[in-house]
Amino acid sequence: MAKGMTSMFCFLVAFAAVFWVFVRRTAQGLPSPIRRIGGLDALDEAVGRCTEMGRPVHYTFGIGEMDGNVLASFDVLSYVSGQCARMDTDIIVTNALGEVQMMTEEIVRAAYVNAGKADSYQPDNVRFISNVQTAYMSAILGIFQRERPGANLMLGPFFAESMMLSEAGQQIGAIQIGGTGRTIQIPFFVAACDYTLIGDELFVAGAYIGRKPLQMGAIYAQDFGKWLSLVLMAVGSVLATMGINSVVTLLKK
Amino acid sequence: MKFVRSSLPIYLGVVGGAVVLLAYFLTPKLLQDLSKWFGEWRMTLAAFALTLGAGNLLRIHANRIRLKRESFAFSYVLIFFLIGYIVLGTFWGRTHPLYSYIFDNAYQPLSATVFSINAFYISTACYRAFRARNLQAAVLLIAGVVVMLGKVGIGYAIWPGFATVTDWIMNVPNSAAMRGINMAAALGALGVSLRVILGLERGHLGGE
Amino acid sequence: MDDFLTRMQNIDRRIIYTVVFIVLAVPMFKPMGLPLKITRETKASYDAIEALPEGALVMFATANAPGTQAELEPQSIAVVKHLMRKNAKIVFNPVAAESPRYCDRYREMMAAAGFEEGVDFIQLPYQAGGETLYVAMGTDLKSAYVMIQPGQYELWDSIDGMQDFDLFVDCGGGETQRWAIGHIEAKYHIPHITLITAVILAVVQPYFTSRQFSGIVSGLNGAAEYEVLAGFPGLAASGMDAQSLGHLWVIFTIVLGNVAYFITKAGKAAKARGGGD
Amino acid sequence: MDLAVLGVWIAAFCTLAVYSFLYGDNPVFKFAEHAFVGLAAAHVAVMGIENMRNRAWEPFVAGQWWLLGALIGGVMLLTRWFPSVRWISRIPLGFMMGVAAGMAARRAIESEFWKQIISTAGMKLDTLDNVLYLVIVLCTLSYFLFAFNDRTRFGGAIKSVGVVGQYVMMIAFGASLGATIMARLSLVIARLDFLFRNWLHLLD
Repeated sequence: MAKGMTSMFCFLVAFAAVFWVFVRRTAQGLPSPIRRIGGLDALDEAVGRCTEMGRPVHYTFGIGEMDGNVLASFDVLSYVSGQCARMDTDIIVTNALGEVQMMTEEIVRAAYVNAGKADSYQPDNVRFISNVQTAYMSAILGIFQRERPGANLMLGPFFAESMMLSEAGQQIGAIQIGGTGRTIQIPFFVAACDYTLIGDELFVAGAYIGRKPLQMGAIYAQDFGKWLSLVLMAVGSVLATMGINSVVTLLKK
Repeated sequence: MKFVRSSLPIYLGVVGGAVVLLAYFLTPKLLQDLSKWFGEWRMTLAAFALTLGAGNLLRIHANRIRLKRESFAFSYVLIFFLIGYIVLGTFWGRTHPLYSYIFDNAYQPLSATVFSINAFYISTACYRAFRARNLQAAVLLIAGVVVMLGKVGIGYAIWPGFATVTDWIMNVPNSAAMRGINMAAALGALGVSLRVILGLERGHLGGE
Repeated sequence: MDDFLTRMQNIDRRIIYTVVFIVLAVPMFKPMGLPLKITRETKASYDAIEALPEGALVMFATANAPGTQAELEPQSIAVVKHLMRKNAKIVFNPVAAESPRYCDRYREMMAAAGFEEGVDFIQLPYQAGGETLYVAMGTDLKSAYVMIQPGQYELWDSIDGMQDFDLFVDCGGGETQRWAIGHIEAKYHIPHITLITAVILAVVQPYFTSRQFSGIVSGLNGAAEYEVLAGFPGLAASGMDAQSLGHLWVIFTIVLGNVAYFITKAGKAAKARGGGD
Repeated sequence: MDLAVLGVWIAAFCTLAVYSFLYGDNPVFKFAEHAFVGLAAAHVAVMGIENMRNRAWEPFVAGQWWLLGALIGGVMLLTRWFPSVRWISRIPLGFMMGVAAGMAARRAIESEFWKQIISTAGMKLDTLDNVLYLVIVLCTLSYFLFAFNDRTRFGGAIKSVGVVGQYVMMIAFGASLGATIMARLSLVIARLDFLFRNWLHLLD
C-alpha cells in the first residue's frame, strides 16, 4: 500500500461494497426512492417541443476530456437519441474529442437500431468539430443560426463555451438544459438555461432516467459517501475545536 | 466472435480502469509499470483519434458539397484551409515561417476574438438573469452586484467596504458552497467510473 | 409609459453590445487612474517566488491559448520576468496544443536577457493527453518525455523527476490546476502557484484555503497587482479603467431592468386590487 | 507593403469579421468561421501526427517494445473508415474508456473528496466564519442526497436542509457570475487594444 492511502483505499472498498449490495437489492425488486430532478424531467419536454416545431435537437458534451462527466452524459445521450428516433426528430451531436466522437457514433446508432429506426440514422449529424475551444464555439454559432435547433442539451465537462453556447441558444429561442460537474461553469447555465443540472445531478441522470439496478446501486453508494463525509466533517471539526485531531490523523493514514 | 465483438471491449476497459485505479494505492512494480504503459497508450490513442476527427470533418463537408446543401460554398473554404495547413505543417514543419505567420496573424486573432464574444454574451445574460423575480433570483442578484462592485476600482471608490464584503463572500459562502458541490460531484464521478471499471456498464459499446 | 417600461426590461442586445464597445474604448484614450487593491492570493504568489533560493529549479507548465491570452499573457510575462530576476532555471512545458507558441516567446525573452538555452531554460515538446500527461509526469517525468535524448539539454540531464523542482507554476484557464494538485502536488508536496483566468477563481480558491496552492494570480487585475508588486511597468494596469467602466454599464442595465420590472409589477398589483378596468 | 503590415491587416480583418456576427450572421463571418475551423482542425492534426511519430513510432523503433500496444490500438481505430470491420475500433475504444474511468476515479477520490474532508474536518470552530463555513458545506452536500422521497423517514427534514443549501448555492453562483464579467471584459479590451494600437496607430 502506498503511503497515506490506507484509509482512502478502505473507503473505496466500502463504496464498491455498498454499490454491489444495492445493485443486488434493487435487482430483487426492493423499493428504491429517488428525489425529483427538474432538469431531467424536462428532457421529454425538450424533444417533444422539437418534434412539434419540426426542428432538430442539439446535443453537446463541451470540450473537456473524456472523464466522469462524459461517461454520465452518455446515458442521457442514449436516452435522448432513442426518443428522437421514435419521434422522427433529428438529433445533431457536436463533438470536440476524437474518442468521444467515436463513442457517440456508436451510441446514437445503437439508439436508432434499438428503436427500430436504423434507416433514419444520419451519420453526418454526429459531427466532430474541433478540440480547439474557440473553433468549436464559432462552428456552433454557425450551426445555431443555420440549422436552428429547437432544444439545446449541454451535458458534460464544460469550459468557457458554456456561456457562449447557452446565450447563443437563448437567442434562437431553443429550450435549454445545461448540466456539468465542473462547478465553475454552473453559474452560466443557471443564468442562461431553462433547466440546470447542478454537479452531481448530472451523474445520477442515468439512474434517474433508466432506474436500472446497476445505476441505482451507484446512487446508494454515492449517498453512503455523502453521509459518511457529513459525519466525518461535523465530528472532526467539533473534536478539532476541542484540540483532538484524531479524525484528521485517521483520514491521513 | 460474439465475445470479441461485444465483450472484449468491456473487459479491456475493466483491465485498463482497474490497473490505473489500483496503481494509485498499491505498489507492486508490475502494476506500476502497466499503469504507466496504459497511460502512455491512451495518450497515443488520443492523438490517433484526434487525427481521425479531422477526417470526419473533411467527410461531412465533402458531403455538403456533394449534396449542394445550404451555403456549401463555404465548405470549400474549410477544406482548402484544412488540407493546406496540414500539408504545410506536416511536410515543412510547424517552425516554417509561413506556418507561424498564419498562426500569428489569422489563427490567433480569430481565436481571441471568438473568445471575446463571451464578454458581450455575458453582459446580456446577466441583464436577464439578474432580475429579482423570486427570492432565489434576488439572492443571486444581490450577491452578483456586490461582487461586481467589489472587484473594480470604481466600487472601491464609492465605498471601500465593497471590497471587504466581496472578499468575505468569495472566501466563506462561495468557497464553502463550491466545496460542497465539488465533493458531491466527485462521488458522482467515482460512481460512474466504477460502473465502467467493474465491467457493469455494457450499454455504450455492446450495441448491434 | 407602460410601453417604455416593457422595453427597458427587454433592451435590444445590439444596443447593449454597442455601449459595451464604447465604454471599453473610451478609457483607453483617456485613462482615469482608479485605485487598485492588492489581494492576498497575488501577494502570496509573489512571496512564494521571492522566497526561492538563487538558481532554483522551476517548472512552468502553461495551457495558455488565444482564448485566454488576454488575461494569462500579462501574468505569465510578469512572473517569468520575476523568475529571471531570481536567476531561476526554468523548464517551460506547453500542455495545450496552442501553447508552444507562447513558450517560444518566453524563451526569446530569456535569451534576449542573456540566459542560455539548455542550461538556464528549456522547452519541453507538447504532448496530447491532458490529465494522462500530468499522471505520467507525476509517475515518472523522464519517461513521460522519452523523446528527449540524454545529452540534448544539460538542464534536463540534471533532473531526475518532479521531486527536484523547487516550484511548480501552473498557468491555464481550465482543468490543469486540478491535475497539478491531484497528480503532482499530492505526491511531491512542492510549492505550487497558479496563474488563472478570473473565471475559475471560485473553484481554485478552496485549494488555496486548504494550502494546496501557495498562491494564485487571477485575471487581468491579478496581473496588474503582480506588476505593481514586482515593480514592472504595466502591460495590464492600463486596461483596469476600461474594466471598471464596462462593469458600471452592466450594473446600470441590471438596475434598469429591475426598476422597470418592479414598477410594472406594482402597477399590475394596484390594478388587481382596484377590481379591474 | 511589407509582410508584417499585411499581417496586421489580416488580423484586423479577422477581428472585425468575427465581431460582425454580433449584429447578425453574414457571409464575412461565415468565411471567417469556416477558415478558422479548418485551420484549427489542421493544427490539431499536425500536432497529432507529430505526437504519433515522436511519442509512439520513434521510441518503439528505438527499442521500447511495449509501445507496440498503442500502435496496434491506433491501427484498430483506423478501421472506422471501413463499415464492414468498424466494430474492431470498439476494442481500443473500450480500453480508452476504462483508462479514462480509472483516471477520473483516482482524481475524484483523493484531491476532490478525501482532501476536502480532511481540510474541513481539521477546521477549528473558533470563529463565526469557520462555523458558517462548516454549516454551508454540510447544507450544500445535503442538497445532493438523492435516495429518498417524501415518504422516506426524515425525507422532509433532508429536503429542508437541502433548500438552505440551494440558497447558499445561489449566493455562490451570483458571486461567480459577478466576478466573471470583469474577466470577460478584459478579452475585448485586448482586442480593442490591438485594433487601436497596432492597426490604426491611434494609441502610442
